Amino acid sequence: MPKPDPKPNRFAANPPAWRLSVAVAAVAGAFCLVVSALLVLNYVQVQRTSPLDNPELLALRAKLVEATGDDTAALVEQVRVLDLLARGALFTSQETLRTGAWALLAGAVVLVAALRLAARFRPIPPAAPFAPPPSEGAYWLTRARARELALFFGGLWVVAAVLAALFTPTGFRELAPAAAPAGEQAAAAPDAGAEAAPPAAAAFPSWDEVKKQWPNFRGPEGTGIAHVAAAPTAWNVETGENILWKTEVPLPGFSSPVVWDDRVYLTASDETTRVVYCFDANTGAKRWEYAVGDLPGSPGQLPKYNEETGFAAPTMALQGDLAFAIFSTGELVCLDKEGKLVWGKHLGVPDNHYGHSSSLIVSEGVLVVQYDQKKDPKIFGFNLADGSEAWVIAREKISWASPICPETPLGRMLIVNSSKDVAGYAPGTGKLLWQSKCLDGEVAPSPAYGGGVVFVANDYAMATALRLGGAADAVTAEMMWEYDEVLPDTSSPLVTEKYAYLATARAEISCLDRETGAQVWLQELEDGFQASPVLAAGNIYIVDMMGVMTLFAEGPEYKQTASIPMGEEAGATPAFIEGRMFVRTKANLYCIGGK
Amino acid sequence: MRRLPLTFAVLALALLAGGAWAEFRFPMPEFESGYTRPPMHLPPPAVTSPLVDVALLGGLMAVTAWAVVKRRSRAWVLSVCVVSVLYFGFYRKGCVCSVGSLQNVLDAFIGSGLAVPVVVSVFFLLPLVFALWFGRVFCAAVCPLGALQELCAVRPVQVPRAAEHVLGLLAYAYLGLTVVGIVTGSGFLICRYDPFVGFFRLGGELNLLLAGGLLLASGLVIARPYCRWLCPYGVLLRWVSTVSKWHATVTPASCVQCRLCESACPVNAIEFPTPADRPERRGAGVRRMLVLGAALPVVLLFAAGAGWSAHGWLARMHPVVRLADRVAAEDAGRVTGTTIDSETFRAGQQPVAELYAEAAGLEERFKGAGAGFGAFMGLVVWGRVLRLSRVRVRKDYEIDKGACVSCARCFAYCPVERETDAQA
Amino acid sequence: MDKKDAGFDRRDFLRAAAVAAAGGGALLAAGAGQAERMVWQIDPAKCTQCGRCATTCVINPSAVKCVHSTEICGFCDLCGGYLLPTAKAQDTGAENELCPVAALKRKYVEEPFFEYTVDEDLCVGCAKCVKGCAQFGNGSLHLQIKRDLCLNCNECAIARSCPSKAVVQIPLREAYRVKSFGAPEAHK
Amino acid sequence: MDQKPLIPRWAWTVLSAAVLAAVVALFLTGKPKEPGPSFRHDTSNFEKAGAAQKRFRETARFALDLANPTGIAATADGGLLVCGENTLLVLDAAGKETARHAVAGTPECVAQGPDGRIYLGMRRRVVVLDAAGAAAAEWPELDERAYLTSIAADTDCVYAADAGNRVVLRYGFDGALLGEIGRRDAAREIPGFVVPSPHLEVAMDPMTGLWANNPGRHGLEQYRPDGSLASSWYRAGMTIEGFCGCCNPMAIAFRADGSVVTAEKGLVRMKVLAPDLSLAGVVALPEDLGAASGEAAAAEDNAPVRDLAVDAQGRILALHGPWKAVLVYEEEQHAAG
Repeated sequence: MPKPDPKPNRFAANPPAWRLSVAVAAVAGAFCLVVSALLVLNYVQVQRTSPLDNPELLALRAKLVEATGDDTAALVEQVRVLDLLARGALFTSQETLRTGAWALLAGAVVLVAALRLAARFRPIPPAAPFAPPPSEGAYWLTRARARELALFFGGLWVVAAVLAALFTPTGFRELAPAAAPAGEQAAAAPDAGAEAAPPAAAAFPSWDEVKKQWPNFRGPEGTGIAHVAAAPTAWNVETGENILWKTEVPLPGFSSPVVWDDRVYLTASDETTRVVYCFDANTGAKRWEYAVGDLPGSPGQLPKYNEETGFAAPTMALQGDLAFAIFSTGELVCLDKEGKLVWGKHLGVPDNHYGHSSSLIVSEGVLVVQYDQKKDPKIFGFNLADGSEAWVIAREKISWASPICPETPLGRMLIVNSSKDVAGYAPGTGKLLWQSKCLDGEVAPSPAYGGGVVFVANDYAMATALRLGGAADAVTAEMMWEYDEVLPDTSSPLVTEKYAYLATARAEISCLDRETGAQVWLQELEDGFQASPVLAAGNIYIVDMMGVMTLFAEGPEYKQTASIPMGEEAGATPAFIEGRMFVRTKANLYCIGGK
Repeated sequence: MRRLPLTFAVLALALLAGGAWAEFRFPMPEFESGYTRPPMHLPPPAVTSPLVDVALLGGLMAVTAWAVVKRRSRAWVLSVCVVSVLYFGFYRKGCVCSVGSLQNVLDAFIGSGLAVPVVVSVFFLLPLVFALWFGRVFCAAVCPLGALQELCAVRPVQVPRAAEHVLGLLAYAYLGLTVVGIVTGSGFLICRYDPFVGFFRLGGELNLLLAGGLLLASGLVIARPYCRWLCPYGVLLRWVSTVSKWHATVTPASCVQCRLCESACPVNAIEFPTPADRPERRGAGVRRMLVLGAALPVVLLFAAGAGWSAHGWLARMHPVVRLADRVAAEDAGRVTGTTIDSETFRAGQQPVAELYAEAAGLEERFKGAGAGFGAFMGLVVWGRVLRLSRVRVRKDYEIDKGACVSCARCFAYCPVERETDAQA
Repeated sequence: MDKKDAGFDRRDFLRAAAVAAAGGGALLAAGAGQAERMVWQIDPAKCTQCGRCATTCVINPSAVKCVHSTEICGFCDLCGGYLLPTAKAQDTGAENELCPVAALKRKYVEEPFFEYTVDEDLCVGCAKCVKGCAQFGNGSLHLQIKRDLCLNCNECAIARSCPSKAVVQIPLREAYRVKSFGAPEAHK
Repeated sequence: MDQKPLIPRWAWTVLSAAVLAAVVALFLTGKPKEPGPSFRHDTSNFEKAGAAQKRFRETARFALDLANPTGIAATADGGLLVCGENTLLVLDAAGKETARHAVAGTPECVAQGPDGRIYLGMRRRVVVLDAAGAAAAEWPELDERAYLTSIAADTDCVYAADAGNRVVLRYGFDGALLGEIGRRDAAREIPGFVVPSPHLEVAMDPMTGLWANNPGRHGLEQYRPDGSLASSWYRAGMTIEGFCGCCNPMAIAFRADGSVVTAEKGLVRMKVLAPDLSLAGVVALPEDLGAASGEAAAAEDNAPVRDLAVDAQGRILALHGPWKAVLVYEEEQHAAG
């Protein structure tokens, strides 16, 4: 007799048991449906607005803030009641979710169990899916259809991908930060008498041409590098040794001299007048002077005159025959070589507690005016010819630094300090290329640049070196090193082949390794520095507040070439053209030559 | 940076370590009432020994393998299902998980390079090793997700094979996207979109709970939809399992061609014997294969191109790109108001330009990743087509080792089985 | 039984090789077992109190709670973490309380000091008090992920949504990054 | 079992496809809830509060060549004294540096006596310089806990605030310790100073009455020379009228009309309280002092205004630490033009 089958027949039906389990399943199913519906409802409610965000309660709280005196007590009562309700609601809803979840789980377990039993008690006996063996073709047909379907869906993937490509915003490359588009032509004022803008403005001179000149603060690129083969190293103001000429400058001003061909320019001012002087570079004779009169858009009111700054702190910029000057009053003028006003405008009295001091620079046929002030700071790009706006950059912070415009591997770049950051712009369009929030305090030193390295520093902040990288359309500025031993408060840093130099108001000069930031040497001198260092023919020239010009060799140790008193205080940075140097002291302008 | 006076500096350093104000403080007010401040309540983690997890994983898979290959008993498989759902599911809250471990391992090699805890790598490997010898016994009962679905698969029906083949592609896409997500540092997709973990935790994001419910409900008749058509880890197991050594067979002995098991398999893993006659002349089949094979490189290139072109869309899976999107939209005035992310970003130190640069860089990475993903999908689809074009003569009812999840349903349908049992 | 299953054949060799390779790889990934047990923690220095900890945690209520480093607490009567900036009076009235769930408790210690403690059963980790304390006071209140509640998900939902990337994975032994004098203390 | 299943098999295809589609859709559309207003604490409007009551504007800023300035005081001749790391600066009314004296150590505070002598409060002792800045005397060292944060002088004695011991010390000009003021004393109804961090300030009102801030209680207390409490005034609150957080007001200075200037930390702002201590006007708000919550500096230093003084012309002088500058404020109408 056969042994009992170890596996009972799994296909034996049992109708009564089946009916029972189906009934149970039905009940459990209904239960689950109801519970889950309730849960979802609760969940959605709480999700949409948390009971704590009950608008009524929020409104009451707001009202209570305003409330005063007798109505307060009542309000307080209401708030307390509602608040209690709200919190109650929150915790009950959480409780509900928890218990509901458990209930649902239990229900689901029962349901599944019942269904399984039901299936067990009314099994589908094993049988071929279709009585006749699959028609010979059927088998291959299925495979063929599967194949086609697979292909079809493969196609769908592709379509989906392409659609995705079409319907997504992409390319953050294009997404350059907003540089305000060229604003509507600002009121430019061609001088009534003056003939149309001189041709010089139209075709602006080549870079090689500009390099020979000293067109703006700290030289051609504004980086304190003079492109000269020789510069004077010995002179004496008493004996007149190597002093080619000396001219008295009637009015004071902190602006530095600028030179183009045979013309030297200066600005000066007192409480009431603002003047542009033009001297003959060869003789020192004053060619002409232009006193700024009433300009269009002038509010007819001057800012507070600050002895520290005066109105003539910003240095001029030159381009061929055109000379541009701005004063701390907000007056901006363009003069031709005869001293006639080509155009002029008033940029509005700057909101600046020391007085506006950022110098001008010309690049890519645009006059750049850094007009960072307390309220609504801006950088303007004006067309040389008529002073119309080429572009405007909205800025965030005030500053006293000047823009520089060096030639970088990523093209000519406008580099500007503010009291929070240093940023690079495309001079042609004013488009922001990069930005680094590495400055703080009240920034007067301008940025320095050399060999792909931007170097900025400020007292009560840090000296930071950044390496420019990336592509012309995606410039990156990564921090190389920081330094905070000695920091300048007005004197701008200088970057050379290997080194970076700082000169401080505490009479320290420090030389750092350009790559590592390691301090190569630190030298303490007599008096503090306001003016900025300039590298000319292998020597670095810097004049201190007392007017002593110090020359030291550019290099890994401090080697003083000369230290020559100019006889009076000096705050301006000297200008260099081949073989000659122009120094502005408190009351005089010197032209110094000699080997 | 300000130069702080010494005491400030010293304390500042100390405090900054704790992230507090860099500021001088006198010690707490000394209380006359002799009050002492309460200690902070910082309870230790609720740690369960990883050894228990590993032991259970291995043990349960061993039992399943035995139950499927030797004992050939579905009852055992089901009971293992219950155990693993209870332990790995409800007790461990679904968060020690082979399916998810796939991402950690990937991350270690092609992602952030973060080292993977040993336990995790064991969880990743063990199921694969078992699959190499016994087939997908992990899926059968040990994976809490699979087990949950298995228990719910009450009266499975057979989805037409053609559909089976096509829907199966989705899992490959999921796997591909997971890899993309990890290569580009966009996060762990599998964990984010685990549809069942919510049940184990008795709560979670509504959409995921709904999705899970939907899968389980449909799972009553369509067995294991997640395992078959979504699970990325399942794809790996599928590959490995095809070369498994002692994979379960429908019949314990030789097949008698009774055709009774045709309707038994809920996942279409039983391959029918090929009909005697050929659908077309041999040449035709061969030519098709050649054409398809020759076309493969072209297809791959094309698919890669398609994937590449979708990089913009794919990139949106990265939070930084989405943030950049938002910021850009706000600046351009395309949207009003701000989000928490954009507010936080603007309050922070990073300049907008940098954010855009970062986003741009990411989009670059997504170009590569997208191309790779596209090529992968191209390969998958084409591979499927090739497989369907291959004519392989089959005399018996055989198991498609890749597709079979060793649920042990079919055994009961085989008369030979009963024979052998009887003799046993 | 299938014939080729008998004995150790080429396929077996390949399998073994595959396993060995995979095992090696896994060990490699595991950094030769250097990988410690990592846990999710909030870096109080980075937290910007956006409130998402309360809403994005996978468990409800959140595993993030407010913790109080009393050693840097001022025990002020006017507590920026306890009272609404608009509070009319410095008392425990609901209309003055900043905490939306009244989880921050205030207790009189002695003139003029008050003790503040967090009721973690109520706290939802919204960081409102943290912000108030940081803005108007000493910053002694801050958020932290409670290890006993946290499921330690493979990918923390809060970390994913944190706008200031303040939720980080750190080795368990460093866990509980709490504000204090001195370095962050381990929880033992 | 019938040949044709009653549900056609393609139906299952449709069902499966539909389910998968729905699931994917659910995956892609799910987004977590954002915290509502009840979970978010917006404090920015408290930084703006008081903009309407601004009665003063910054008319000048004297940059200081001084590492870490700590204290400021006005001199009888209209100039001012600023002390900092190893240094005492003497500036004229225009902020020009007229003299610079080296000091051993960092004075926390400075004051000028009626005889022109200069009193520097070092951490634990008082150092006296003569009018020319030459060291004149050094008073005895105080105990370990001592931390002098403010110093003031009237016609017959010098008051030094010792934040560490939470008392104001009363010295004779010769350095003799004449008495302690403000130590907690229930009998004399002196509440005692509450000083969590070093911001205890003393100041003289025009009638040379001695005032001190009580930071922990957010108010001011007036004492008689004998140490008895003449009057006290507290106003805790985060609105513009009140003082909030830790140690506010953290600096005070009196103007000629008897109104008092206050500086706060945390929620950084400067206010002027009328002689009756009602709010007379706002001098500066966080954004004016580089301490608005957006700014990085805010996180770095929550007490940028280190000290206050009022000079002979009635200008308010605020010593800004991070900026190393003296901010000069004048009342609107005076400052016009």
